[in-house]
Amino acid sequence: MSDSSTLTVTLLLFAQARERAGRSKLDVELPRGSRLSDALAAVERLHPALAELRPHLAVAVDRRLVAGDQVLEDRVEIALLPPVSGG
Amino acid sequence: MSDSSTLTVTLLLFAQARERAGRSKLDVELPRGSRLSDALAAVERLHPALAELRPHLAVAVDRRLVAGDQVLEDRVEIALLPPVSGG
Amino acid sequence: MHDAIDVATLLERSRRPECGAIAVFLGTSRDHHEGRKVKRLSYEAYEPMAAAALDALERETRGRYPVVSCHIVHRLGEVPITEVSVAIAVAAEHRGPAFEACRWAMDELKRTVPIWKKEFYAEGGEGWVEGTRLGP
Amino acid sequence: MHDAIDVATLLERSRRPECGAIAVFLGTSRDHHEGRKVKRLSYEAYEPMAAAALDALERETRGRYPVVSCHIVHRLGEVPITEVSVAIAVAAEHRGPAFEACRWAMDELKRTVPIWKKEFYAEGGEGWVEGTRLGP
Repeated sequence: MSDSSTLTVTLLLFAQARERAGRSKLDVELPRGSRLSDALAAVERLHPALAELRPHLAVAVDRRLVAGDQVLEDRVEIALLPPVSGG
Repeated sequence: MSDSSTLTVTLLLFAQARERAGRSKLDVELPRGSRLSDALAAVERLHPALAELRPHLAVAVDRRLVAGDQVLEDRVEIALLPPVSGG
Repeated sequence: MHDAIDVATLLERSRRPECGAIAVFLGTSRDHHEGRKVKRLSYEAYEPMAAAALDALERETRGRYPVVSCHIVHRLGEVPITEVSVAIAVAAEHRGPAFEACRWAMDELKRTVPIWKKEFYAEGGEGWVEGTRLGP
Repeated sequence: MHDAIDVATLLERSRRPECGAIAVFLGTSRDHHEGRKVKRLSYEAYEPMAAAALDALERETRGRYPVVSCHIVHRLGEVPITEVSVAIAVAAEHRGPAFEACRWAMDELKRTVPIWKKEFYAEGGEGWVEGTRLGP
């Protein structure tokens, strides 16, 4: 549990992002008021190999694709989505 | 069997042609040297209800569509083919 | 050609290691036509000529499009509402040609194969579906 | 989404009295890609988002084209060569819209659904298939 001055978000990593990080999921604790870009910067500090992929990623918050740099709620799920290739 | 001065052709009737004639097949004996148009005229004399359909029919001789008014060989199979609607 | 079409077998025959796409068309007996309720449908063919025309159409489809296989089956006789009257399966490396070839083959079938469809109407009466004159 | 796709059931669900046409697309695992021999293929998804995206795509296809039904299934995990990775079945009164809707849905699926394909090459090595960036 995060105390009142922090929030915790879950990051989900898929495909190349998962392989570069060597994991599919991690929780990150951030100061309250943090934005999406802060969460992405935090995960890149932990897994620098992700940085190169960043320009190609789409990002979903709670399963919805987002474009802007929104302020994060506690407990949201942030997914890093490489270019898709289903079919 | 036709003697040497005549030939016999088989006419096959499909769909509307079959229904108008009330039969699916008939043999017609014609003088040697007769043409396709003679065979069609002969079947229309026997089954006048076919005449109205004539402009809409395609004709196959031995399962091959024909355009011209060819001289008939003995024993060929002439098919009267209304507009098709498979599928 | 008088039995129900075995679509599963048609699809099995279309699965190939070198192909990434199978486009399939199924024509099914529909319960209405031009505003009239149809209670049954029946197909008649000049069978040997229709079989040869379907074979030729399979070959021509393969020649005209970059596809690996094309299988076409048409059912004759009565085809109950919702059942399959015609099935076309085209397998190809890529989906674009598979779709295009499948659609072309179906359009061509309606234009070139000596098969006739008759409808029997719910309110009574029957009629041959208006078709296309075969051209040599 | 991890089992073999049951195409027969998909087709059964697409048969409707008011429909005369079912257009179907099957994507199958292909043994080569851009000149390299592929020995196996595996799909990964953000499963809840992919399931929602496929549902939305079915609805959008029905909204955009005059079709009666659209069913889409995607398989995940390893899909052996020649087996079906994705199936789309579109039923409609007429074949034109069925073909168009089926093709559109497949193009859209490749663009909008969070699924990733990985190839394992016969000569060794592996790679994620180059894809399309999702847009919000």
